[in-house]
Order: sequence, then structure tokens, then C-alpha cells
Amino acid sequence: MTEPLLDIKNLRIRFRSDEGTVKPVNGVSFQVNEGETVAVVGESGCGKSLTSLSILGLVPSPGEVFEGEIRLQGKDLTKLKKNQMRKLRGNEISMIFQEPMTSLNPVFTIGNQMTEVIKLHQQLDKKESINKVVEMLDLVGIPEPERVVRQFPHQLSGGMRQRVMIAMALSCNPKLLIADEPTTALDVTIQAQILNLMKKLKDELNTGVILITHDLGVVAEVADRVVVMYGGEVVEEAHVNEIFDNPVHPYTRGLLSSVPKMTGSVEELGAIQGSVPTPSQMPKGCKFHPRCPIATDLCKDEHPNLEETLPNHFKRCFHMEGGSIYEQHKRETTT
Amino acid sequence: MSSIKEKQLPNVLMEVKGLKKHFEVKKGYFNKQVSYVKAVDGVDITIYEGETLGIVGESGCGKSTTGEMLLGLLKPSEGVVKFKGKDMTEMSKKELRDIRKDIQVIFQDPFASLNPRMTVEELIGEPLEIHTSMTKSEIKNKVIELLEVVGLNSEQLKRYPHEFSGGQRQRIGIARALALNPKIIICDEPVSALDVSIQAQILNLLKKLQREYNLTLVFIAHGLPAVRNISDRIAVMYLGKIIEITERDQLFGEPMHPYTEALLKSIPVDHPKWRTNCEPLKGDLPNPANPPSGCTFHTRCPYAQDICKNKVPNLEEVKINHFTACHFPLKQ
Amino acid sequence: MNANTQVEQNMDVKPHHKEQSRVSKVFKQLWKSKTGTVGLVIVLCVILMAVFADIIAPYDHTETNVSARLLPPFWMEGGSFNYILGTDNLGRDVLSRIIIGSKVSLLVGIASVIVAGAIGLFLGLVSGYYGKWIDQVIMRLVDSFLAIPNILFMLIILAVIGPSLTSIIIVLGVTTWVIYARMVRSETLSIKERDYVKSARAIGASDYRIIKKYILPNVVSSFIVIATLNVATTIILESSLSFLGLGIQSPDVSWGLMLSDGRDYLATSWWVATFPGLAITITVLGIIFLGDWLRDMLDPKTKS
Amino acid sequence: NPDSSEVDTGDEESSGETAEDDELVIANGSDMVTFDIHDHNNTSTEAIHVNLFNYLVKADGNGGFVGDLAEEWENIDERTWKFQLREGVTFHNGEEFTADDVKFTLERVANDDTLLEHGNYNQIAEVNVINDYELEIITENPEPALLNRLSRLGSGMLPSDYIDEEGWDTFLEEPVGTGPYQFTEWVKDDRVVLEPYEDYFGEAPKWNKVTFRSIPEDSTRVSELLTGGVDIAANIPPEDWERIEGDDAVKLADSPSQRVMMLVLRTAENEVTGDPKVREAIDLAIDNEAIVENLYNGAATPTRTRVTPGNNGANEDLYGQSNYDPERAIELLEEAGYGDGLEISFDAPSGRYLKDRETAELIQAMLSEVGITVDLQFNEWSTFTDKYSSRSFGEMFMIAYGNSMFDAALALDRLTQAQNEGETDYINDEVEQLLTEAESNMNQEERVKQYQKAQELIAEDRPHIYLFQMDSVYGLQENVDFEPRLDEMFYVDDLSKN
Amino acid sequence: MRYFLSSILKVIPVLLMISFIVFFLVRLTGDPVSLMLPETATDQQREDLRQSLGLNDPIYIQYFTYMADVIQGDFGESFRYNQPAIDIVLERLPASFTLAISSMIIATIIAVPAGIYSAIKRNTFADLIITGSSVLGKAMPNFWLGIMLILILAVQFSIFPVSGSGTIAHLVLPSITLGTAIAAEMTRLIRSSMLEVLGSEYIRTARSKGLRETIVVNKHALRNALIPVVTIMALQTATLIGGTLITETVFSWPGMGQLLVQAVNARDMAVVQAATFIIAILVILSNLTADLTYRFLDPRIKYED
Ligand SMILES: Nc1ncnc2c1ncn2[C@@H]1O[C@H](COP(=O)(O)OP(=O)(O)OP(=O)(O)O)[C@@H](O)[C@H]1O
Ligand SMILES: Nc1ncnc2c1ncn2[C@@H]1O[C@H](COP(=O)(O)OP(=O)(O)OP(=O)(O)O)[C@@H](O)[C@H]1O
Ligand SMILES: [Mg+2]
Ligand SMILES: [Mg+2]
Ligand code: NI
Repeated sequence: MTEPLLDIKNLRIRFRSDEGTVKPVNGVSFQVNEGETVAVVGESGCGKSLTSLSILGLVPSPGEVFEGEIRLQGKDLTKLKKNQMRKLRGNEISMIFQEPMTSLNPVFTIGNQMTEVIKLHQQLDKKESINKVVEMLDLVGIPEPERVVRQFPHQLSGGMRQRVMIAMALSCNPKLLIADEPTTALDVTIQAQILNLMKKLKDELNTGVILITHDLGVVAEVADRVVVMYGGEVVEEAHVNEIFDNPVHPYTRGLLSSVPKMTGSVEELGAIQGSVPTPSQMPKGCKFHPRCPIATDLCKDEHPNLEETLPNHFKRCFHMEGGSIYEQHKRETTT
Repeated sequence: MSSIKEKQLPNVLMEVKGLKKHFEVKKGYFNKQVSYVKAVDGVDITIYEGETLGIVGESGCGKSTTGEMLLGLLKPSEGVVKFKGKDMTEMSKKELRDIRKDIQVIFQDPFASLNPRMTVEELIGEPLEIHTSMTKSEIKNKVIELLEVVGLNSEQLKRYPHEFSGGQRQRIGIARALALNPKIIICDEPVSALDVSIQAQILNLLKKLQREYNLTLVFIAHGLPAVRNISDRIAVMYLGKIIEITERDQLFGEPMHPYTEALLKSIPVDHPKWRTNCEPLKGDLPNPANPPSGCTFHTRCPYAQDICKNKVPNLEEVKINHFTACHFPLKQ
Repeated sequence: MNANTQVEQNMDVKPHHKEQSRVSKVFKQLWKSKTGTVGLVIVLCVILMAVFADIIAPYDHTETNVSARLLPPFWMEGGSFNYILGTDNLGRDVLSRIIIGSKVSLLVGIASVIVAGAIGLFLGLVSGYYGKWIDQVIMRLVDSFLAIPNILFMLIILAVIGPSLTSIIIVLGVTTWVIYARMVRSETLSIKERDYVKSARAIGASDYRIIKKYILPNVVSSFIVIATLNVATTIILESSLSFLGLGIQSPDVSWGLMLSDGRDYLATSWWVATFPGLAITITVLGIIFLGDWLRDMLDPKTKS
Repeated sequence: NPDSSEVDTGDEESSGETAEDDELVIANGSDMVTFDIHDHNNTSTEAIHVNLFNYLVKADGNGGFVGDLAEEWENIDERTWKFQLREGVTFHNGEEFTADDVKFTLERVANDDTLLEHGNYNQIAEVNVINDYELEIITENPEPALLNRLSRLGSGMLPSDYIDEEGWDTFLEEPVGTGPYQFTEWVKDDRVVLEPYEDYFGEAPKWNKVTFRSIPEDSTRVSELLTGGVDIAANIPPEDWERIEGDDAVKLADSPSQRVMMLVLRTAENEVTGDPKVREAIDLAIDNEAIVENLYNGAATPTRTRVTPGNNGANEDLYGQSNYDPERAIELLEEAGYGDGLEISFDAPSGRYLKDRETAELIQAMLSEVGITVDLQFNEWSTFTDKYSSRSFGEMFMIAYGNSMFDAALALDRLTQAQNEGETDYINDEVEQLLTEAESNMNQEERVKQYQKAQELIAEDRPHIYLFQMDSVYGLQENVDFEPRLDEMFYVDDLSKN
Repeated sequence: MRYFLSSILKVIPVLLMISFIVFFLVRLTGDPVSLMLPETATDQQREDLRQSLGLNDPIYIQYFTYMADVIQGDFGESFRYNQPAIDIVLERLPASFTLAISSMIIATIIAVPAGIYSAIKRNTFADLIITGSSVLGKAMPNFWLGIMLILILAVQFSIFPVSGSGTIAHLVLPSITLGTAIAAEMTRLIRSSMLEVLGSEYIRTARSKGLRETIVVNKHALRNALIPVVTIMALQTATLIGGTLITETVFSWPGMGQLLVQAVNARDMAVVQAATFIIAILVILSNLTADLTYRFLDPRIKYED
């Protein structure tokens, strides 16, 4: 078997404060292969962003990775020294953030901010790096890149800024691109443009992509594989078609039925009851059990493991046949 | 399944004609030369009793501004807003305050739309306190009743908004809006800030309440799927204008305006198998302070012709109950 | 059975807080912030000292004893336990004067902040809420006050009306209201645009009600923070006024007056000025710590 | 003496600030006010002026006078004085000094009632120029104190031609006098710099450069002295003496001044202080010695009169005296019917005179010992002067008067009935008669007697309760020789450094 | 440019209001005549002077007359110096200006590194020390600090001259005295501004690019953090000038501060009025400058109009 590009094993992150210790990421494992897009989905606060930040070693203090491995082509990133890590950032791994409005420094020009990375990692001189920037901006479909280079972020629209972010992230040909909700803040038409761009670039550059989102539509559009997170854990992982066709975990199923559809008849949405727990109020046992329609006493006490129940399909649930019970319940409750 | 089609010709509840809102953007201090942001630039809508009207459009196209004018919170620059035949723009302050009983609102951000310094009881009881002569204990009972209606319980009466999750707060907002038995509730993106699973809960709740209380809802959103899920009729806005308005299935089935068509195509697919590689709409939303001439969409429209650059298309009934503002409506 | 009812029953995910536990939570938080605790303790001590000044003070603050002039504190040669912190140039007990001076210093600090706060709060609310020409007028007034240094303003007014406890309080208040007005105005402006104010207008609440129940409670926390910090500023300002001869006048005594009078003895009898100076410094330190902690506590941004 | 500088002990740190041996730096507590010699009444300003301007005559310090710009003078009749001027005197601009300049100077101040010194010169009716070096001064009334007036503040001689041609504004910016030093620079609130005038008629000026600095903050002034930044620092407060005495590089010099601290009481019948017993009780209750010892470190002299030695008409019997007898004071109060206490109001200036506040506080404390409750009110100086000129003080106020005329006339003027109305309202016909007669009595001996008698009567009646004569205390560098003067002037050529 | 003009227009009502406030304050001081004439002046003389000064006119007429003069640059005569008040004030301006600028420089030199350092080392011992000292700096009254500095640095160690003006060395102690409170305020501001900026998303972006921490802080964070500091510090100009009143008196620095203290004490109101006016204009100008700097530092604003 070929080595995966990125291999996260049992990642755990904790925040220690006077109030006590919380562990918003508590045992996350998944892999990303070259040229593959892995979508990480889950509701707000389930630890998606922290997981991605930990890959770059940017977990905000007082947070820390206290257990687990993050291997990039075999190299454990958690063991790297600060400046070794710094050499990777923006070079082998780059990241795009959710808010294109605030992710660019308002007081420097686009050119300034983009050449910075290129000069840093590629030892190009000023002129060459400007050329490179223009080339990259062109690649992400920005009209008149020569002009944009001299502009400040606030002079660009949200969609343009997100393109700039993507261009910046790709400018050093990273092996791994992490996109943390890259389209959440954008309008649908702009989102479609960006998603299209990402699909196109992925084909061209063969970069591994971690796409973080809570929008299942985005997943359906671009992902190859899907990792579903809940309460700081991976609860299900499978190929994208498998997730949509045959979701096993009750949470995944609930999520899918919560989403209003664009096609088919309009019916009552299959909402998940209750709300997302915060890391400090995480229940014992299966973290989903208070909201789970099929939870049993076992779920309350025991913590299930992530298991490969079907080939390349992992789930964290005691109920092998959970799926069918859920279906049955759902049929009962919808009129 | 019940929909508006099956009912008899419904009563008109609100009617909006030629509604405009131009915000002044001052430049300089004594400079009389001001420019205008045409946030809403000529909107006509009729809202029927008991229906749910969805309004969609990209951000900044004037949805909230329209909503606020419907509520009477914002004075239109031009145009009339009639509620049950009476023009709200000509009402005195007092009349307006009375009419508030009938028109209520739910805002997008459940974190910002509740006064953090008031308890749930005060929040929900306040409209009753203002508009009715109920005693304290009557109010309290009513508040408890309302809490149950929206799926909260009476133990939570004395709590403050920050002690609730987003979905719960949105429920408090709904209870507050329901307190005076309004005729119509304007929902300005009530689910956009919520997680998917919570979003579904709120959508379901709104639908339930609408059925039970025969409410009229105006549901503003920029997410088409949610609008589709709840609305009977849908209006699509672009740069301060309504460019298409029709019944839900009609809109999704046979969009007539190129923008609507593009919007529908832009929405991510429901299932990975249906992925397409079609080119999305090009370009950004133009600046409302400086909108394009003619049909404002012509800069992004794949079918645009010369006339579109010069002549403003009117919103016309191209099919029964299907209005669109386009020189070249699409034919399916 | 309907899915919604299901949801409704299981909503209560957060544990129920009782009022009591809220209070204890505040104290827990306070305890955790070491500087906050220190600040609170200092401020409480000073307040207690001021309230019971006449009981605690071993001597009257005007009691002179020419045979015991400029005695050093007890631990120094020549000092005695009769005058723990020594005596001043008229043989008055420094400790007693500090204790009794705390009354005036705190009174000046707090009362003038109340005067300034009341003016600032009112004008700020009016200016921010009603806007238009009222706002223009008030803001120009604010600009005018900002353009004249406080101390100069006070110097002129006090020279005109003569320094007395009341006039000092009023003048301090009248010249420093601007800070509050600016702060309250900008908060009001932003709160006015929040959705919860819109929703209040949507249910037909009157302007008065909106100001009282929506805007006021929401500016109050920033207001308290600024007011607290300004008590400290005012105490220092009062000492500067004393330096210019326009502060509290004998036979009343304040820390500022003691410090200013004692400055001539800094090189020879350091204790005359140093102890009131320390009293000012410690109190100001306490107030600032407390204020910073209050800021952290009351500011929803840092709280969550 | 340049050689002796080598012997100078070197334990003083040289901060590079110490003036050169032929330069002199003097620090005052306030800036010079103006070069308009007629429009200020400020001693420390005059202390600078005396180096730039000359008087016609100078007080010799013993009640007599010596010539300065005048060589001879005589009293021709009651109202006419004739003066013979020194010849060959030039102003700093080279013009010669003549009788015209005297006429110009004296008639200006005698006629212009907007000038602050006008009141002290309006006795002069006119000045007749006989020739360039001879002139007559005619007074309105017999004026026994004319020479006193001509030897004080405001009687420096001005260059009439220069002022006529260039105007006052130029003169004020670049003043010109006949003195040993001429004006170089005035940085307001910082320093006045003088340089020697080579053609001075008298002995050649000693210093190459003289700087008068203004340092209002006491402790700063003392610090400057200690670091050698100044040669002389005026007005050293008692609390800093120890520092100065403890430092080998500097020393103190003190001399009595013309300033007498006193209490002014209302004597009208309807006032509590209208009862002489109450006034006496107040006097007896105050321990002047204690105040002088404790507050002024001894740098003051108790007195029962305002006309102190060195002044024309001084009654030395009352000088150096004080009566302190608290028991008797209590008795007196009882006799006056205030056995169970009385309350009087007491206004004092704050920050105007050395230790004024402390003095008032001590007085308050002393009076309370004998059962007088004092409602003490401190007044910032301008408030004080407001009340002073509107005569709106209560029963008692404290003030320290100076006397630049060195004559009893000015000192006792304020007690004449014409002047004391609304203030003390003091009526004693005998005193009134003595004062009026003495005012224009050209017989000096008799005049002195009249004043001395009046002082005795006043000391018994106590419309004023005199407390003490204040010293002026200077800090000097060890190598500076300086004899402080009763009139507080700095005649810089009288100083020397070695 | 248009912005600039409009701000200048905005200044006019402010100046009018200030003139109004100051004028009436000064008129309340009571009768200037009694201070201008010797104590022995007769009532007739007083009345004449009052008449010639126009003090018998209704107060609003007096105000308009005064304003008409002010517009022509005539702030009246100082009766203490018998000179036009404005000349006296302008004469002192350079000294005060020098002092203010140098204390601002000293404050900046202290505050910028201290603020940055304590923000970066948040909640460490160093942070505690810096925050603590900045509170101390605020708590020390100006005059006390000045005197202490003289006693220690000038008298004890003879490093700097005690007082006066003339050389750069003379400037040091007053500048430190005046600068300390400003530095304290500035440190606190920079710290909190820096903390806010350091938590922002573009800083995370900068880090994710692999930039060195020094570049992240000095390039990306600092400029953004200084933007609000500039404006708030401009508001401190008034405080700074207020501080000169005391500092100049302690160090006998021949500037406007000392002049004002003495003018107020002598009731030389023409000078007080003129100086207050000049100070107000200075403060307003410095706020304008700060605004322009702000615009320079923050491109978001520059391009808006
Ligand atoms: N600095 C911090 N201190 C304490 N807890 C934190 C901190 N930062 C994040 N957390 C907690 O970690 C949890 C996971 O955060 P994370 O940002 O990874 O969520 P997410 O899945 O990305 O959510 P979203 O969809 O809202 O971006 C959150 O519940 C949050 O409360
Ligand atoms: N008070 C105001 N002053 C000036 N311009 C305004 C004001 N309020 C709104 N606008 C402008 O009017 C336009 C329409 O705003 P509106 O809030 O109605 O949009 P929206 O469709 O609700 O957008 P979103 O989806 O982001 O909520 C925007 O360009 C906005 O910038
Ligand atoms: Mg996230
Ligand atoms: Mg909106
Ligand atoms: Ni069920």
C-alpha cells in the first residue's frame, strides 16, 4: 500500500484553563491521499477547525495537542521544532480560511502579502515573485491581475478575496491544501464559482485537499471522501457516494435529512432533536446519545470505537443495524 | 399537503407598490452633493393572507431593507405599503405603534436580536405589557403558554438569553413575535445563523405554527433550499428589484429569468452523483450605489442583448401567477 | 407523535443556574483574577477607612503639636509609636491625616465622577439616540471641551469661583463629563442599530422604553468600568490641583493636599509626602485593577 | 580674585553648570515683571532693575541718604527741593543723562494715574529744569519723605530722548539705563541676562555676565543651588536649611526684611473684636516666639510694630517684643463676657508668603487653646486681593506688608481714618492727629517722635496685631560673599566670589 | 483634500464654542479693572477705565466686539506685560512645543516596545511587571515625579541639570516627567490593541504562510495595532498640554504652561484667553494630524472618498 499523504492518528487537543480542562478534539484519525479531496463535515464547534489548525501547528494557546500523531509523508509534524514547522507552512501545507474579509491583512497590498510567501519559500527575487503572483492570480481567474496586485483587500469583493487566498495558498505548490469553510461566507453564485475553481485546480495540481464544511451540498459537489465529526470525534468516514447512499451513523443520517432539498417533494425535515453540546458539557458514553433516536443504555455508559464495518467505511456506533431502526423511526414520525 | 392553489382566491393582506429606499451616503461635511445607495429600487409585492412568501437574493440586494419597510421600521423613500388596505406610510406614530401588534418580526442572528439584559419572561412579556392591559400574572401565564408553543419550558422563565443555545434563542424570538397574535411575521433570515440540524428544527416549527395560527409569513433568506422548503410563493430579488415572482414549484420547474436560472444552477447538488461541470454565473454583484443601466443584470447575463443595456424591463405577468422582469424571458 | 414535540421535551441541555450560583460565580471569577482580588481588597479597605475615619484616626487631623514637629515614623531613630508614620511640619500626625484625608479624597473622586457621569450619560444618550442636529450640537460641545486641557479648565474656573470641596467636585465633574458622553454616545449608536432594538421597535416600544430598557442597561457596564477608572484619575487630578494651590484647602485635608504640601520636605523629611503619595498610588492601583477586572467581567466579548 | 579659585575645595561636583568665576547666576522665586520701572510694585523685579538704572539718591541703610545720580541736594523751602546732578553720566545707548531725563521720569509717574507706582509719586507737583545739571522738584504739600521716595522702587532714571524717539514698546524690549549693567536678553519665565556697561560712570562693573533666573518651585530652586547651577538662590524655605547647612559647598545668609506679618482686626463697636479686651486676648494668646522658632526656624523677629529698625520713625522699644500670656487671655475674655467661648472669622492668604498657611493654622490652634473658635478660611491670592480691595473680610485677616519707602508714613498710612474705613474702622483721635501732623512735618526729629508715639498707642489699641518681621533667607555657594540687604536688592557689584 | 477642508470647516463651530466658553468664564472672574489699577485709584478712574474697555456694554455686545477683535488676531493686551496677549503666548509656544514633542517621543520609545512585549508575553511575569509599572506611571502625580527626578538624577547623581532651558540636557527630565503618564496610557493601549490584533484572522493567515514570528508581529500586527493607538493618543494631546502646566512650573521651563499658571494667578485674562485659544487650536490640529496619519496608515479609509 502506498503511504498516505497525511495520516492523522488519534489526535487529541486540550485547553487548560482555570475553569478546568476541555478537550474539543478527542481522538480524531483520518488520512488524506495525494490528489484526494477529503471533506470534514460536522456542526459548529465539533472541532473541525482545531483539527486543521493542529496540522499546521497553529492551535491557539492555551490549546495544545497532547496526544496523537500527524504524519505528513511519514514525518510526524507534532514532533517538529518551531522553525522546521515554519518551513512547511505555506510551502508544503497551506490553508485557506473561512472569512475572506478578515483573513487578509487590511493594510498591505495583495501583491505585498502574496510575494511574502513566495520570497520566503522559493528564494525568488522581487521581480520574479511579482510575476509569479500575477501568474497565480491569473490561474484562479482574477481579471486584470497586474492591477489587483497593487490593490488593498478592501477594494476587492468577497469572492475575489477568496480567490486571492486560494492563489496565495497554492503559490508554492503545496502537497496539502486545507480549506476551512472556504465558501460559507459567500453568496451561492460566488460559492459556485469558487467550488468550480477548486475542482479545476485539484485536477490540475494533484494536491491533497482537506475541505472543512458544514454544508453537505458542498460535500456533494467536490469531495472524494467524507469524514463526519461530532463532539470532537470522527463518527463516520466513507467515500462520498457511500455516505450519501448508505449513511450508517444516526448522526450522519440526521444531518442528511435535516438539509432541505432542491429536488423532490417538499416534506417535513428530519431534524435532530436537541442541540450541539459544547466541549465542557460533553456527555459520557456515546457523545451523540442524548440526541440519538436509537440510543440504548449501552450508549449512555460505553464509548463506542471507530470501526470499519464495511470496506473503507468506518463508523462509531454500537448499532450495526442502526440504520434500519432509524429509517423505521423516521417513517413513524413523518406524517 | 396543502398549498395555496387549493384554496379559494385568498385575501390580500399587504400590498406594496413602487417601494423604494435610497440611503444617502454623505461625502464631506457641508457638501450637499450626496450619492445614494439604491437599496430598494421599485418593489411591488402582494402578500395574501395565510401564505408564506419567500424572498431570496444575494447579500446586499435589499431583502432586509424591504423587510424593514414592510414592518414600518424604515420610512420608504417612495412608494406605498398598505396593510389591510391602509397606507402605513401615512399613519401617525401612534397608529403605527398600534399596527405593530399585527406585524411582527424574527431576525437572523439569535445572538443579537434579544436584549441580553432581559429575562425570557420580560422578553416575551414585553409586547403584552405594551399593547394589552393584562396583569402581571396573566402575562406570566401567557408567557408560559407561549414558551410551550415554541418548545421551551416554564423553568426557563428567569434566564437570560446568553444561557441558551442558538436554536433556543431563536425559539424565544419566535415566542416574542407570536405574543400578540400577529397577522403576519416577517422572518429575516431566521435560520441562516444556525447549524443544519437546528435549522431544520426551526423550519419545522415555523411551518407548524403557520398551520396552527393561520399566520402569514414573509421568509427572507439567501439559501434557496430553505426557501423552497417553507414557501408557497417565492420572489427573487436582484439589486433592489424583484426580478421574478411566482409559485414555488413553478419557479423551480420553469424559471423564466436568467438570473433565477443561474441561481438554481449555482446551488450545490443534493447528491454527489448529480455533479455537473456547468459554468457558474460570472462576475460579482454590482455595487448598489452605482448599478448598471437598463436591466441591472445585463452585466452578468449570458443572454443579454443591446436592449438590456438601455431599457429597464418591467415586472410583467408572463404566465398566470408568474411575473418576471426580463426582456427575453426563458421558455422551457 | 410529531417530531417537534419530541424535540421540545429534550431541549434543556444546559444545567439550570440558580441566582445564588451566579453571585458565587462572580466571586469565583474574582478570586481567580489575582489582580482583581487585590484591587477589590484595596478599594474596600480604603472605603472602610474613609467611612470610619473619625473612629480609626488616633488624632484629629488639625491637632498641631509644635514640640513634635517632623518626627520620623516609628521605626526610624527619633520616631515613636505615638506617631506611627511620623508627624508633619506642624506636628500633626501623618497617619491620622491620611486616614481622615481618605474621606475627602474618595469623596472628591466619587462625587465628581457621579456629577460627570450623570451629565455625560444624559448627553451621550440623547446625542446618540436622537442624532441629527442635537447630536451635532452636543458633539461640537464635546469637541470644545476636549480641546481644552482639563487641568487648565479647572484652573480657570477654580480661580474664578474659589476652591472649596463643593466647587472642586463640581468643577471636576463639569470638565470631565466628556469622556462619558463620548463613550455613551458611541455605544448608543451601535446598540441603536442592533436587531434587538429593531425588534423592540417592531413590538411598538416607545423611545423612552427603548432607552430605559434596551440602551441604558447595555451601556451601563462600559459606563461603570470607565467611571471606576476615572475615580482614580480624579484623585490624581485633585493632587495636581493642590499643587497649583487650587485643591482642597486647609483645614480640610486630602491626600493631594498632603502630597503637595509635603513636597517641600521630600529631601529632608520624606515621610510627610511619601505616605500620602503611597496612599494615592495604592488606591489608584487598586481602582485600576478593579476596573480592569470589571471590564473583563462585564465585557461580553472577553466574557465568553 | 582669580587666583583663589585654585584653592577652592574640590568636593563640589562640577556639573558643567556652575557659572564661571566672572559670571553670576541668581535665582529668584518669580520672574521679573516688566522693565517699566513705574508699573510694578515687585521687590524682586526692582532687585534686578537696580543694576540697570540709578536713582537720584540712595538710602545708606541708617536712615540717611547718599548721592547717586545727584551729587548734591537741598531743601529750599517746604515744597521745593533742589538737586545738582552728576556730570558725564551716559545711558547705555550713549546718550547723556541730563535734568530733562529727571523731569521726564518723575513727571511721568507723578501724572499718569494708570501706573502702579503713581500713588507713591503723585506728591510731586512738578519738576523744573534749571540747566542740564540742575533742577527743582516741587511737591504738592510739604513732603518730608521725598528722599525716601526718590530712593526706591520706581525712581530709576529713564532716557527721555530714547523713549521719545523709539517709543515705549522698544524701551520695554530693549531697556536702556545708566546703571553698571546693560540689558542683553530676557527669556520670560526663565532668565534675564545682563552684561557690563563699559562706560559706567562709577567703578567698573565686576561681572562679565549676570543672569537672574526665575525658578518658582522652591525645591527646584534649592536643588539648583545644591548642584551649583546658581550662585545665589533667594527665598530658601526653612525646611531646606538643613540640606544646605549640611552641604559644604553651599551656605545660608539671612537678613531681616521689610515684611511684617500681622493680623488686621475690625474695631467697630458692633464687632466682637470691637472690644479691646478681645483684641488683647487674641494678641496674648498667640505665641509669636513659638511660631518663629518652629515654622521659620528662627528666621523672623517678633515685633509689636510694623516700623522696624532701619526705617525712618522706627520705635525700637516695640521691636523684638511679644507678649504671650494665655492665662491672662482667658481672663480677659471672661471679663469681656466671652467666658464660654466666642467665634471669629479669620481669612488668610494661601501660598503667598512663606509659611502663611502654616502660620494661620498655628494661630487657629493657639486661639482655640484660650477658647476662641476660629473659622479659618484660606484664600488663593487673587481671591484674597479681591476681598482685600473690597474690604469684605470678616473680623480678622492676616497679611504681610512690606515697606519700600523705609519710612513710617507708608507703614502707618493704612491706619488713618481716611484709609481704614471699612477695614479696621479704627478711631483714636490722638493717633489720627499724630499721623496727620507727622505726614507733612519737615522737622525730622519731631516727626520721628510723633510716629514713635503713634506706634505705642497702636500697639495698645491693637487694630493691627503685629506678629513678626520676616527674614529673607538666601542660599549661596560657599565661595560667594553676599551681605543680604534690608531692601532685598541685589546690587551685584556688592557681591563677590573667591 | 476634500476631507481636509471639511474637517477644517468642522473646526469653526468648535472654536466659536470655545471662545464663548472662555469668554464667559473670564467675565465671571469679576472686575478686571480692579487688578489693572493701583489700589489707590479713585472710583472715577475705575469708571473711566471700565468705559474705555467697553465693560459697561451688554455682555453680548462685549462678546461680539471681542470676537471681532479675535478674528483680526487681537486678543487684547496683557496688563501684566503691557503687550498684546497673543504675542506673549506665541513667544512661549516653541518652548512648550519642544517639550511636548520630546515627551511624546520619550513616551513612544518606552511604550511601543513595552506594549508589544507585554502583549506577546501575555500573562507572564514580564507582562505583569510592565502592566504594573504602567499603572504606577499613571498613579504618580506629575509634580511628585518631577521633584523626585530632580532629587535623584540631578541632585544625587548630577546626570542632568535641575531646571531651566537651553540645551538638550535640560529637556530630559521634564520630558520624562511629562512623558511618563502618557507612556503608561500608551503602553496599556498598545497592549490591548496588540492583543486584539494578534487574535485576528489575518495574523493566523500570516502564520500559516510560515512567516517568522518577528515578521508577523512587526509587520503584520504592529501597523494594525498602531492605527487605533494613533487616534487615541491624539486625544491625549490635551492631557499632555495640561501636564505642561505642572511640569513647566516644576522645572521652570519657559513655556505656555508656566505662563498660564501665572496668568491665571494674576488674573491676566487676556493672556489666559489667548493661550486657551491657541491650545485649543493646537489640540484640534493634532487631532487632525492624527486623523491624516490614520488615513495614511489605514488604506481602507484612504480610498473611500
Ligand atoms: N481558545 C479556546 N479556548 C477554549 N476552547 C476553545 C478555544 N478555541 C476553540 N475552542 C473550543 O473548541 C471547540 C472546537 O472549535 P472549532 O473551532 O474547531 O470548531 P469548528 O468545528 O471549526 O466549528 P465552526 O463550524 O463553528 O467553525 C469549540 O467548541 C470551542 O468552544
Ligand atoms: N443604513 C444604511 N445606510 C446606507 N446603506 C445601507 C443601509 N442599510 C443598508 N444599506 C445598503 O443597502 C443595500 C441593501 O441592504 P440589505 O441589508 O437590505 O441587504 P440584504 O439583501 O438584506 O443583504 P444580506 O443578505 O447581507 O442581509 C446594501 O448594499 C447595504 O449596504
Ligand atoms: Mg471552524
Ligand atoms: Mg439582510
Ligand atoms: Ni417518536
